[in-house]
Amino acid sequence: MDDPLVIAGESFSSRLIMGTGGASSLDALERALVASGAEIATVALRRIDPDAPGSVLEVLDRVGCKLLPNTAGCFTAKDAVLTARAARDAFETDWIKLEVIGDEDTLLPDTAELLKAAEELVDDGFVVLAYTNDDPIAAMRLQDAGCAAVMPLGSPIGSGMGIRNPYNLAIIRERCSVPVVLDAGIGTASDAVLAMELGCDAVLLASAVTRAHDPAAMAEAMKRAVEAGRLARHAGRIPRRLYAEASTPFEGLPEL
Amino acid sequence: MDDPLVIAGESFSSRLIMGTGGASSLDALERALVASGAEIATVALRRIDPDAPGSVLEVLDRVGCKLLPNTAGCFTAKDAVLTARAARDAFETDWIKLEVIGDEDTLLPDTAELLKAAEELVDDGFVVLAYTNDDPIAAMRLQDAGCAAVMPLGSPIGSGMGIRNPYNLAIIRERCSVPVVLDAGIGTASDAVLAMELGCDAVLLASAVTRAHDPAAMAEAMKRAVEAGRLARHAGRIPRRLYAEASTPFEGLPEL
Amino acid sequence: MDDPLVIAGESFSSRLIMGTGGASSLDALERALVASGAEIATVALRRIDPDAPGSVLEVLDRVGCKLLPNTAGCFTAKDAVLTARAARDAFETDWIKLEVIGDEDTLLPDTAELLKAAEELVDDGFVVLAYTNDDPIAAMRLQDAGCAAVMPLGSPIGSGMGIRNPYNLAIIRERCSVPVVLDAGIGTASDAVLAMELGCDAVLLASAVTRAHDPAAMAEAMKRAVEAGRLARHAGRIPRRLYAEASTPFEGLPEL
Amino acid sequence: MDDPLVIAGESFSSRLIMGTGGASSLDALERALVASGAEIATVALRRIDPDAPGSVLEVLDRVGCKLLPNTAGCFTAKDAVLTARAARDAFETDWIKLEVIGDEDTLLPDTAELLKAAEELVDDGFVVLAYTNDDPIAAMRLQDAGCAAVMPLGSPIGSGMGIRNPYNLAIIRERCSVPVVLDAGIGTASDAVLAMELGCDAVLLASAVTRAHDPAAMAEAMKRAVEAGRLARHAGRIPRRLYAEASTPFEGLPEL
Amino acid sequence: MTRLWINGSAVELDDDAHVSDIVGRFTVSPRGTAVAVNGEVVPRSRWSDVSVKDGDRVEVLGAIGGG
Amino acid sequence: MTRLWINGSAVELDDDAHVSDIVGRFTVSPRGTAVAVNGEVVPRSRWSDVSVKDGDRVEVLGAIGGG
Amino acid sequence: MTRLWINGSAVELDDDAHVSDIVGRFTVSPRGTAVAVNGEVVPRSRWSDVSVKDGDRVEVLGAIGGG
Amino acid sequence: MTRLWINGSAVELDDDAHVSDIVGRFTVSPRGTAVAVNGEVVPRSRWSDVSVKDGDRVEVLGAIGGG
Repeated sequence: MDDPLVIAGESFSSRLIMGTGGASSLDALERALVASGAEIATVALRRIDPDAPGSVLEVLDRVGCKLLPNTAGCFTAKDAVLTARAARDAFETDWIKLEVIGDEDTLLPDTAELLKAAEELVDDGFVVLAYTNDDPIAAMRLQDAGCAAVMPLGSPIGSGMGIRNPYNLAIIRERCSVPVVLDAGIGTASDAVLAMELGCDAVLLASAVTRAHDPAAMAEAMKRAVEAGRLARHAGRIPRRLYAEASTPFEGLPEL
Repeated sequence: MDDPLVIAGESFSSRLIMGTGGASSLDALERALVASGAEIATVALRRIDPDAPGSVLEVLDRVGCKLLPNTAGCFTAKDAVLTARAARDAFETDWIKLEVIGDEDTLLPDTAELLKAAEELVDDGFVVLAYTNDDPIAAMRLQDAGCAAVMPLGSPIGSGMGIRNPYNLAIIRERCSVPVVLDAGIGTASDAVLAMELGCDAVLLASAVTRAHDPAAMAEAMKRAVEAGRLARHAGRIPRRLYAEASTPFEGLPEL
Repeated sequence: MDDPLVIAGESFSSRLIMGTGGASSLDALERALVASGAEIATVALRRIDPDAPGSVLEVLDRVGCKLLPNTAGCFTAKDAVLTARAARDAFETDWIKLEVIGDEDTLLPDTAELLKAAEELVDDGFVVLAYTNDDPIAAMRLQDAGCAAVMPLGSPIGSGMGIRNPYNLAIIRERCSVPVVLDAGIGTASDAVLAMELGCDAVLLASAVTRAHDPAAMAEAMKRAVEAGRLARHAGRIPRRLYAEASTPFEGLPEL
Repeated sequence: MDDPLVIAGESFSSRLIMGTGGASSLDALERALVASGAEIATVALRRIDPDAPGSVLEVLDRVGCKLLPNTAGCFTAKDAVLTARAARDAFETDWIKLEVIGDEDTLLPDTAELLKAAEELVDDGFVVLAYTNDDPIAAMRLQDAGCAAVMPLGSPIGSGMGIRNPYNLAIIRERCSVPVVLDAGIGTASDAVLAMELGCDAVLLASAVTRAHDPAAMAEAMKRAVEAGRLARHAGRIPRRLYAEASTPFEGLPEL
Repeated sequence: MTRLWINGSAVELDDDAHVSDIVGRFTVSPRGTAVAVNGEVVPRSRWSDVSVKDGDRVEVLGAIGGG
Repeated sequence: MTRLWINGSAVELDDDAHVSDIVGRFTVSPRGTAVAVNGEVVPRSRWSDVSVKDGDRVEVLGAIGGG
Repeated sequence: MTRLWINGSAVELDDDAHVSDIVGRFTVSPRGTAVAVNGEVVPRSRWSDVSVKDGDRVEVLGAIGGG
Repeated sequence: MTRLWINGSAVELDDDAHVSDIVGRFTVSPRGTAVAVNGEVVPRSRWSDVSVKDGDRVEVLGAIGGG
C-alpha cells in the first residue's frame, strides 16, 4: 500500500516520528532509531558541552533521519521564536516542532503563547509542527494560523498515560485538514495503535522507547503498532455490540 | 527474535490464530488468511451441503494452516464431546477448540459443562484448547483438568467490544502456566495489542477480520498488532505517572 | 417515592446491605451501620472466642438490622452447606449469603461448586442470596436453581476496584428477574451509584466503609449514593453524544 | 457536617448549581429546581420576547436561587464583556458565569479569548466564574487573572459524556486554590459523584436534569450524588488492589 | 419620525423617543431587562435620560433559561 | 427398503446400505467428513463395514468456516 | 473421662458430658451460637440430649463480623 | 581585554574577538551549532564578521537529544 505521510509537501513512508531524549547512551539511541524505521527525529538545542562524548547529530545523520528541531523548555512565545531561529541556523531546516509550555510539572502547552509563536514563525517562513494539548479549539486556531501539522498530546510528556481523551482526538481529526500527529503520552504499543485508529496521521514519541527496558525492542513494537493502527483505521472495523454475533453459523447444526 | 508459540509441544512462529467464520466468500477468506500469516485456523462441522461451492478445507490446505476444529454450537458437555470425536475423525487431528455455550444471545461459555467436557476429552487423548470466559477460577480449573491452553474471552463472540476486563486477564496470566490465548471479542488492532501486552501468548479472532470492510487489510493489521504487543510486553514499558517527565532535559537551557 | 427492595417476599426501604467485616472496633461498626441506614447486615460464623469483648450480634440487634449469615471461607459445596445449616441454627433465619470461593488470593467464586450448594440449600428451604462472579450464564443458572437473589461482584472482595465490567452487569440485569445485588469490589460512592444505574436492585459492601478513613462518613456517602443511583436509573438519563447540545438557545442572540 | 461552599466570600450549603436551559416548561423547571436543592442557578439574556408566557426570573425568585447570569453564545471577549455588563444591569449582580466559545458544534471554550474577557471583567469589579476546558494551564491562568472560581468541563455541553479526563481534573484540583466547579458534560448521577470525588467543590449542570425523562427525579438524584461525592472524598477511600482482601477473616475457620 | 433598529427589526418611533419608551413596549418590569444601544449598555438608571436617534441599533434583552 | 433419517430428512435406501454408500451421496472426499449414527461417531475406517437399518438417524457432517 | 477435640484443641471432659455442657464453657447465650459434632450440625433444641464421646470433633461457633 | 558572558560564565577574551573565535573554543563543526548574542541569533554566515564587546551575553548552543 502506497500511503505516504505528507507534511508541508514532503513525503515519508514511516508514520512514526522519534524523539531522541531520554536514551541511556547514543548507542542505545541509534539502535532504537534503526529499529523504529523512523524518517524524522527531533533534536534540541542547549548550551554546548565541549566534553560531551559523541553527538546526537552524527547518530541522526548515520540513521538518515530528517531533523525536526524543537523549542523544548520555552515558556513564552518570545523564547520559542528565538529558539526556533537559532535552530534554523544550526540545523539548516525551516521545520520546527514548536513547544511553549505553561508549567514545569505538567509540561502542558500554554496554548495562548503557543498560538502567538506559531503566527510569528509561520510569518517568518517556518514549517511549524505545533505541540498542543487535546483541545479541538486550540488545534483549529493553530491550523488557521498556518501550522503545517497539529500535534496534540495524549497525556503529559513522559507520563506514559496513553490517550486520556480519545473523544477530543476524534473531534480534532474531524475538524482539522492538516496532518494530526499524536505527540506525548504514549506508554506502550497499544497507545500508538489507538492513536492511529482514531485517525492520527502519525505518532511522535520518545520516552516510551528510550526509557523502556529494551529500547530497540520497544522501537520495533512501535513501528509495527503504527502500521497496524493505520491499516486498521482504513480496513474499517466491525461495530461494537453488547451481545454476541456468531462467527460459526447455527445453520446445519446436527442433532447428535 | 526466536520466540515461538508452543502448544502441546508444537511450535508456531505466528501468534495469531484465525477463525474462519463470517467471511463473505472463500476467496475473501483466503486472502485474509494469507495476509494474517496465521499458522493455525479453526474449522467447524455442520451437516454437509452437497451444493456448497468449494470447500474451506481446500483453502486451509492451500494456505498451509494447521486445522483447529471447534465444537461451536454445543450447549452440553455431551454434545461437545461427540462433536469433538466427529471432528477428530473428519480432520485427523487430536486438537480441539472446545466450546460449550450457555446461551444463544451471549454465546458465553457454560463453564460447568465446559469443565466436564474438558475432563472427558483430555482423558480421551485430545489436545484441548478451551474457550472460556474471563473468570480466573474457571481458567485454573481447566488447566488443572489438563487443557493444553486456556482461551479466555475479551468480550462476547463477534461483539467487537475488545477486552472488557483486563484485570481478570492479568490474573489469569499470573495464575496459569499453560498458554493463554485471547479468544473472542477483538474488534480492532488495538484490542489485539492490548491482549498481548497483558501477557497472552496468542490471539484468536474471526469476525474482526472476516467482517471488516477490507478483511485482508485488517488481517495484516492484526498480524502486526500481535507482533507489536508481544514485543512491547517483553520490551518492558515505562511506568504511568500523573505528571510529566521531561524528555528534553532542562539542563543547559540558554538565557535568551 | 415508595420503592421498596423486595427479596423473597420481604420488603426493605434501604437498598444498601452492609457487610460487617473489617471494622476497627464494634463501636466504629455501629456508628457506620447507623449512618448507612442499612436494614440488612451480614454476619459470619467462626470458632467462638470466649474472650472476645462484646458481640457483633448485640450491635446488629441494637441497630435493628436483619441478619444475613454468610458462608465466607468455604471452598466446597459441602462446607458451604454445612456452614449454612449451622448459621440457620445460630441465627434463626433461613436467609443465607452463599459464598463458595475458588482461591484464597482472589476470593473469586467457584461457580460450579456454588451452583451445587445453591441447589442443595434451596431444596432444604433456605432463602439463598448467591455471591457470584459477573458471568451472566452463572447468574442465570443460579436463578434457575431457585436463588432468591443473585449477587454478582464488581471486582474482587476488598479490592476497591469498582465495577470492572459494566457490560456483564447490564446483561445480568436484562437476563435475570430475581433481584440483582452488586456484591464486592465497591471502593467509593461513585461505584455504588454506577451499580444502581446499571439496574442493580441493591448494593452490598463492607470494606469500602469499614476500612475507609472515616467509616461513618463513608457509610453516609454510600447511603446517598445508592439512593442517587436508584433515582437516576428511573429518571431516564440523557443520551451520550460526541458533540455538544446547547443548553442555552442561540435563538434571540443579540447583535452587540 | 458544616461544610459550606464559599465563592467570593459568599457561603452556600448546596454544592449543586443548576443551569436552567433545556426544560420543557417553566413548571417542569421549577419542580426540578426545588428537588435539586440548588441555591444558585444560571440565567441567560436574549432579545426579549413580549409574548413569552411567564418568566424564568419569577421561577428563580420563587425558588430563592441566587442568580448567576451567563454569557452563553459569545464567541469573542468583546461580546462576552458587553453581555456581562448587560447582565449586571439586568440582574443587579456582579456575578457572571463567563463563557466564550470557539465553535458552534462543540461549544468548547476559546481559552485565549476567555482569558482576555476574564481579565477585563475582573478589572471591572465582576465576580467571574469562568467556564473553561479541562486544561490545567488555562485553569491556572484564569485563577491568576483573578477569577473567583474556575469551572472546567467534563465533556462538551449537553453531551452527557461525563468526565472524559479525570486526570486533568485531578491536576486542576491540585494546582488551583480557588473553588473548582465541574461545569458541563454531566450525564447522570455517577458523573456528579465522580466530579466531587476528584475534589471539585461543586457541580453545575443543566441538560442532565432538564432533559432527563423525569427531571425532578434526576434533580433529586443529583442532589444526593453531589452530597455522596463530597462525603466520600472526605471519608478517605480504600486503596485499589488487583487481588482480594478478605472482609471476613479466615482465622477461626472451623474444620467441618 | 425616528427610524431605528430594535432587536434587529426596523422600527419607526416618534421623535424624541427615549430608551425607557422602547423598554415600555416590551415589558413593565425593569428587573431582568437590559438595553444596549449601538453596542454600549445603557444602565437602567439612565433609560429615561437617553434618547434614541435615526439609525440606532437598540437591543432590549430579557431573561431566559440557559446555561 | 430401509427408511431412515439422513441429516434430518427422511430417506429411503436399498436394503443392505452401508454408511459408505450414504457418504458417497454427499462427497467423494473422506477428508473433512464425519458420520454419526444414532449419536455415535462411526470412524471412517468402518464406513464400509457398518450397515444402516430402519429408523437410524444418520448425520453426515462436513467442514465449514467457523469459530 | 472423655477425650475429644473442641475447636481443634484436645480436651478432657467428665464422662457423660453433653453438648450443652460444652456450649456452657464458652457462652451463656444460645443465640448466635452453633455446634457441629463430627461434621453434622447439632440443633440447639438437642444440645441437652446429645452426649459426646471419645474422639469426637466438636466445633462451637459464634458470630463475628464478616462478609 | 573584553569581559563578557559565555553560556552564563564570565570569560575574558582578547580585544577584537569575533563570534567565530568563541565558537571555535567549543567545536569545529558549524553544523548543529547556533549562536545568540544579547538575545539575537547571529547567523553562521556572519560569525566571522561580528565582534563581541564588554558585557555581551553570548550563548553558544549545540544539538542534544530531546523532544
